[in-house]
Amino acid sequence: QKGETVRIAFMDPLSGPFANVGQNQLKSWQFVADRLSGKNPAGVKFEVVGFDNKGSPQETLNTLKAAIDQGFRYVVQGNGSGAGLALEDAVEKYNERNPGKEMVYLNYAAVDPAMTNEKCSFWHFRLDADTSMKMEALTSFMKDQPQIKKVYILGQNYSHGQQVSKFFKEDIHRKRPDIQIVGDDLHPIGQVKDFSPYVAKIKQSGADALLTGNWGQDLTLLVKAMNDAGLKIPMYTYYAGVTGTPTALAAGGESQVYVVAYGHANHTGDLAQIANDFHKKFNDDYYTYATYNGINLLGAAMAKAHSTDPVKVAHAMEGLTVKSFAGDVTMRASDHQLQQTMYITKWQKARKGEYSVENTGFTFVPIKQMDPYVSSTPTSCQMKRPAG
Amino acid sequence: MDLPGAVPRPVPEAAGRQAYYSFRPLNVGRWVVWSGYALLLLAAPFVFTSSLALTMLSQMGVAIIVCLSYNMLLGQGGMLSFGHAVYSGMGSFLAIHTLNLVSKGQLPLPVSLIPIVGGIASALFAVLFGYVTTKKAATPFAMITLGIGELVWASSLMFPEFFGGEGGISGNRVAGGHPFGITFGPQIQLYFLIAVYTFVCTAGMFAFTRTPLGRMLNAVRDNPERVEFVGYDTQKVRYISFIIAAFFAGIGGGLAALNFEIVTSEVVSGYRSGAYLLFTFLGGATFFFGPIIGGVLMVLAFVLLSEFTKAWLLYLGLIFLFMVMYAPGGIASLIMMNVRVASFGRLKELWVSYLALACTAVVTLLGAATMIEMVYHLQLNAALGPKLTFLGVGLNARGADSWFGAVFVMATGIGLFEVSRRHFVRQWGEIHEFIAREMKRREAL
Amino acid sequence: MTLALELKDLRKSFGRTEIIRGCSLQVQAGERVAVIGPNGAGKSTLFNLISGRFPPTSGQVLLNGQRIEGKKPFEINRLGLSRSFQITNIFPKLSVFENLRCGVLWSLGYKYTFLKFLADLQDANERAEQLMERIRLHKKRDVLAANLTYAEQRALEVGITIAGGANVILLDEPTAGMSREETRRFIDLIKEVTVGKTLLTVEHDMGVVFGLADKIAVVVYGEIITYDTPERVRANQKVQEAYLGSSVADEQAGAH
Amino acid sequence: MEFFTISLLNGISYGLLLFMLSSGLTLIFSMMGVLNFAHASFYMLGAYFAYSVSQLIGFFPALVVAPLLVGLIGALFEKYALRRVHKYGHVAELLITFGLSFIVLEVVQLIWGTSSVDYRVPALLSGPLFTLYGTQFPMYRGFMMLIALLMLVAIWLLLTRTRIGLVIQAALTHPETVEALGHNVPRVFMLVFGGGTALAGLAGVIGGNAFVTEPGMAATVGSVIFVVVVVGGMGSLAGAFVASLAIGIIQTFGVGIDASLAGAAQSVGWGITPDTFGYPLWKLKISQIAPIMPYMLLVLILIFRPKGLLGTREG
Amino acid sequence: MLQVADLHAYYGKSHVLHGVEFDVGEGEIVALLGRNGSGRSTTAKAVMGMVESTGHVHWKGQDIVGRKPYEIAHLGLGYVPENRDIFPKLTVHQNLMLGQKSAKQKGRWSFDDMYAMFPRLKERQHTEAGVLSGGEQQMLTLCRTLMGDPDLIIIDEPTEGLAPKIVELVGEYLKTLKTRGVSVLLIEQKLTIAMAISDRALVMGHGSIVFHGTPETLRKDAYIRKEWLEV
Ligand SMILES: Nc1ncnc2c1ncn2[C@@H]1O[C@H](COP(=O)(O)OP(=O)(O)OP(=O)(O)O)[C@@H](O)[C@H]1O
Ligand SMILES: Nc1ncnc2c1ncn2[C@@H]1O[C@H](COP(=O)(O)OP(=O)(O)OP(=O)(O)O)[C@@H](O)[C@H]1O
Ligand SMILES: CC(C)C[C@H](N)C(=O)O
Ligand SMILES: [Mg+2]
Ligand SMILES: [Mg+2]
Repeated sequence: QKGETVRIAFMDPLSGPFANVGQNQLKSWQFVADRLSGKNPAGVKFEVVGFDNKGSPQETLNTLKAAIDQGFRYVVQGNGSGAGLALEDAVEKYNERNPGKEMVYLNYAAVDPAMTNEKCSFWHFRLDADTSMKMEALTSFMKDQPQIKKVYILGQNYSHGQQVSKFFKEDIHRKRPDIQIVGDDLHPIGQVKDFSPYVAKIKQSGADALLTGNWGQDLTLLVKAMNDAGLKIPMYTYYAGVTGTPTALAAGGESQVYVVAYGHANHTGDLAQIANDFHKKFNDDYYTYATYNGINLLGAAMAKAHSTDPVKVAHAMEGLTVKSFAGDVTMRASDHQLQQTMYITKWQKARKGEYSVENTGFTFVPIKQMDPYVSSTPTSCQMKRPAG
Repeated sequence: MDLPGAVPRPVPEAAGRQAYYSFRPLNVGRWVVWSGYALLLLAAPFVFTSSLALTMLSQMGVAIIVCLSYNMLLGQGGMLSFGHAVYSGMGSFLAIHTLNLVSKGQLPLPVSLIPIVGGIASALFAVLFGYVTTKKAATPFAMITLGIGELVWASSLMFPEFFGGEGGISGNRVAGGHPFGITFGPQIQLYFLIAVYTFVCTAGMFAFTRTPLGRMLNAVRDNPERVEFVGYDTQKVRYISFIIAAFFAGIGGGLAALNFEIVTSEVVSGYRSGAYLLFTFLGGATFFFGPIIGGVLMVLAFVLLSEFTKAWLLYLGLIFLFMVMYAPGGIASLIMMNVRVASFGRLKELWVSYLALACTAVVTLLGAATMIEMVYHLQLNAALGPKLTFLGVGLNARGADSWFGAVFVMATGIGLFEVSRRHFVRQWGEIHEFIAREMKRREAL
Repeated sequence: MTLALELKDLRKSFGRTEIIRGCSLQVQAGERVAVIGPNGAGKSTLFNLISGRFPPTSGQVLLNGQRIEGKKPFEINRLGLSRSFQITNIFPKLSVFENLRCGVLWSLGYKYTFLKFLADLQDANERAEQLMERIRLHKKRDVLAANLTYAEQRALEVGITIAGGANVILLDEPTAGMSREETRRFIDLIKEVTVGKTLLTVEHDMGVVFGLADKIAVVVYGEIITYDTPERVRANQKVQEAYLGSSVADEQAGAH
Repeated sequence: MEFFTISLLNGISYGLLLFMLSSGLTLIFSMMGVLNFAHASFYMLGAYFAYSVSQLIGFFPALVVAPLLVGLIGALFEKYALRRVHKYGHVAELLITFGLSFIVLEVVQLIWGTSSVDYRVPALLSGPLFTLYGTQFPMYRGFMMLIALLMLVAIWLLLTRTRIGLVIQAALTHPETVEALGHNVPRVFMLVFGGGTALAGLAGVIGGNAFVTEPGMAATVGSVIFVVVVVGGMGSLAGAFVASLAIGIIQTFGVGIDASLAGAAQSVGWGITPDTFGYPLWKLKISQIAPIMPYMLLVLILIFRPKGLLGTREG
Repeated sequence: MLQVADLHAYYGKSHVLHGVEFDVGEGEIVALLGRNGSGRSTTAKAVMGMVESTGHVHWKGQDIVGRKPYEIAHLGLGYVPENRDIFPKLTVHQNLMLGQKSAKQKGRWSFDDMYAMFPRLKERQHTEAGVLSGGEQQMLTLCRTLMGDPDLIIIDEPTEGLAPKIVELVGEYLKTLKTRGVSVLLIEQKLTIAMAISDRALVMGHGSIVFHGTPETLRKDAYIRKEWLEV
């Protein structure tokens, strides 16, 4: 086991519209794998190889077959729940039909709660926090903001946006029943060029806070439109940190944007070192901190299992606790969802010594840190474990 | 195989004329071609055995069916659709829902028949949408398909209840009874199911070109106005053909659903529709078998080319550009031109030229590709150092020698290619003059 | 004798201009009628109205006693009226044989079927084959229509028109662009293939007109100013003024 | 009233933006009959060029230089590629522009990277133009509207004061005859295509910083601009203008309407519950589908008035 | 004015003209006769630079072989194509406008002259040319070319599809062109009119000139007529 090389197949878009994110994340995995090779408890080396799934669920199944042919037993994926769900389902079926050749799937960013609830699988482990957990964290923060009285929800009309709206309403009703929901709008994803009508509507509703699960252009255009119209209310978001978005946000000027995430741009210690070296090497930001937890988790599990065999490692990962960049994290056995610290960060001009995100001169500063239990949500998963 | 739109054949002997238009199932040429096709479908999985190859072969079968069905519209009916994925995709969704009913034991239907359900479902959608779509031809037709395509795609994300949201709908094809121990679990079993469907559908669509409606569809493409004056309602011709095309597309979609066991909204996307259009054209819309080539290429391009190089979209774009400019009839037309030369017994003179053309083209491509790869490397992986390997050769993307080498290789390639091209053009022209003379001579007989 | 075609005060305006100003005409079954008149008089328009290409503004068209005005071209065709076009209008990418077969199919009842092979339709194939011989294109059976010479395309145009077996045939300048000699042969061909049918034809070649027609209708400015036998039309003063002019026409007419 | 005024303003300015995006397409489509699928790619190129050029010599020079560069590329593309496939018909022309859009996308990513670039509105034009009921109307938006109107005037002059339009239309059917009458047809085609793409480039210069300059920007405007051209009526500049405004206004007001079929049914006494068949469809609010209303409009227009709003011909 | 010598023309590989030789003087009407397919239209196209050709075409002293059609047109040659290539989507008036080489050009002919010649065209001024009757289209092409103010006009079968009376009118009109100093190369099928108005006649057969003389000599030359004109 010591000195063995564990090969990991990375499957995310490396070409096409989401290539920027995928390329960055591939580099993040490779960088961290390189760094922690040999230096993990199991003493194994890690090698991460990229497969281009073009963001498409069907192509993901092709790349999975390609990876299987090339002898990979571990796959990581995160960019998009569509591909993630397809992969989870395919790995499950493949393992069932091909005993002895099992694959393990580490999910570092696909956040559809279904993956650890009704569609959960023994072979799937999520390193990110799902939409419902982030919402728990976000609402826990918002409930302590007395100035928030009227919230407007705007989202992309697909599962993620619909879930954000649903979870917010449930959680906030529980935590701050006095908060009024003055608007709950969904728009088709990627179709809106001009958000000013929405801004006008938000303004008319008298909202004092905006909640959105939007990402990519749908987020940056929304922020721009709000700036343009001079509507200065805080925005609570999920995905302001994804590659490209900070640059676009910065181009639009200062705005009140809050992000919920399991990490932020200004960590100290090992992770800060990684981020700095990464930036030096690639002139790009390291923001997929889950890669760090992922490699650590694998290393620890392999040490515990005394093997790199996916079945044994999967069993070993269940309930395993490792040290992360922000305290301990635990892979919950019941649904394979990592329990970890959550942060609320705010987008603002970087002061001296703070990390300038995408060289924009802006940064995400943590304004609230929450222990893992805060964001923990129950699961409906009925895990079917193979004997072993 | 005598295909619609093929080069005019010489007039047959007077004695043979009577038999000429009567159906001859034992027409030797046709028999050979069709059995070759069947054999190819059968033998493929024994040649390419990896699991990736198997799933690719399966996808090729599906792509062949869908591209052929698309060509019923484009090639045979002159209807440029930007929304064909709506029909293959709807077939997929209905098929996967049906599969899930079968899994739950609520529907006693053998899994092997589910693609037909997909086909029927698509046809029903076409009855609905097609009615408005086929009211018009030409550009208005194209634009309506674009609009409907966008609408369906947008809805596919909005209605998770039917389309399954981001995760789509998944199913398990190991369901229902298992006659003869066929579970369709192993990919190879499914492949053979797809192969059978592919063969039958190809035959079916070919047969369609030989029916009165199929012929009137060609006539509508060529001159819709005149069609009205020989007693046909052009709208109806388009409408019925549209439904039939959707039926086959739906079968393809149903097979895809069985193959992937998951259907997500991407199957109805405009991007998909665009791919069908591009590859049908690339394969060759003017010949019946063109889309078969197109379907195979489509899977190769999406699955293999992208693994081979990050620049695949650039290559794809360039290939299209050059194909449209220099071979607008697609690959099929290139093949048929050579078949024509061969039928006059002059093909063998050309092989030296072809070899020269191929070699010099490869050299040119090598040079160009090396440069493209170096540029991509600089852009994407500069941080990993300027070194890269391309086709086993170590290159330095910042080194003058690598660039010089690449430019040199490409320039040499271009030069030699031009020389052999000129030679070839002369030869080709000469042969065609010969063929023209020969045809005149035979006609005069 | 029965009336094959009857027009009752037919009118057509495009925008504000009235192009056809009340035409009435009665054509007996089996008659050959030539329609002549100055350029832009409305001859082609009249054909367009009869064949359903445009709906008339007012008036009636009766085919074998049945009113057909305002019907779609394919409906009129199915009732037994077929036409050719002044500007060649064929299926360029289909072979000669296929062009003719397209003309034959509906009348033999094959309609929109996709459950039968064309090759098995003995009757349709034989009909198309015979027709091809009659219009003397059998040597070009499998040549694409686009590759035919002009005269051959004109012949095909007429071939498609008569293929469906319609008994009222409208030909719009069938010989336009042909040489004298070709014209002569072509007229013989038309006579031959339309035996027993009702024929309306537009022509400028007076030789053709006087050689072919049983009756002549002269259209001037959207009105039928005379409808009579060739001899009497030729003698008609008004026709000479409006249309024939002086010497040229006589000479042309005499050329045959 | 307040909401109405602001929405109307938003609708008009969005409509003008749409017109800016599609004016070049209208020009090319109406004159040459080419469905230029790479139009949005030229728009993207305009934005990227403007980004680079404005870093060197400032925004306002870039406003001139970038469209010219884009127009040059367009003209070269016409000369060396599009012209060759003209004889194969519209499908081939369309496909070659399709191919081009792939190439442009990749090349843009090669040169400027896969992320968005920091292309900002110049300081001179940022900030509000005026404030209405407490809502600011940004100066840059005003600038955008102005440019759109200038484009309209420019094309209109081109079409009415020159015979380029006539030459092109005539050349579509009988290019040789037009040449024999003494017109340099190839050059006119090149000018029109170059001009159309330059307009796309100009839209890119303006749109690039108003929105986001990133490789995905072409895809996001890709098909809606076709809607404008078709709804307006193929070949009609005025139609495209009217269609842009109509779409802008409809869409903007659509966002403000929260009515749904379920609500309508309720008001006539039908109870729609989550168990009703097709509930997701019933509960869909107009505001949710506002951004895809252009496509509905497209389909409806083509069915009921295939000539488009002000068009004179079908196809 | 126009001198053609040893002119060869090709459609791709097929060689259609084999050394055509003739000339047209100032203010002359020359008829080019011949059977279908003899190469008359091709000769016209070759002069206009519309087909691939070699040899010599001298126009006002310049050799114009290999020039582009629009350059040749600018030198003062006008061409009326045989198959009524009117621009169907443009109005009658717009069609005429395109005949002018530039918007400002002032020539011998004005729109009014044209409308006076064929009043039908004036009536239909603002109609799309595509819906004109066949004969009206023929008139339009003739006028369109005249608008370009050519010094020599090559007319390919102008009387095709025209009513007999109009045919006569066209003949008259060609004669008045001549009086205004315009030369005419008239390609015709109908001997009568060609013979009536032309100064000289050429007969073409299989891609070369087989007869050259006055209409009278041609009328008398039964052999040429039988061999090359009638069938
Ligand atoms: N769709 C239309 N819109 C407007 N005017 C039209 C239309 N169709 C025909 N016309 C006009 O109607 C008149 C008659 O045209 P028509 O084609 O019937 O003449 P014709 O008698 O066939 O002449 P020719 O012998 O020259 O072919 C012409 O002046 C023509 O311009
Ligand atoms: N585009 C073409 N491609 C190939 N061959 C052609 C083409 N146009 C004409 N030809 C051939 O060139 C020869 C001369 O044709 P041309 O048109 O010059 O004859 P013409 O004397 O004008 O006869 P017509 O009475 O038919 O107008 C003919 O044999 C014809 O088949
Ligand atoms: C691109 C990412 C921001 C997408 C996100 N991970 C999702 O699940 O939707
Ligand atoms: Mg007519
Ligand atoms: Mg000719």
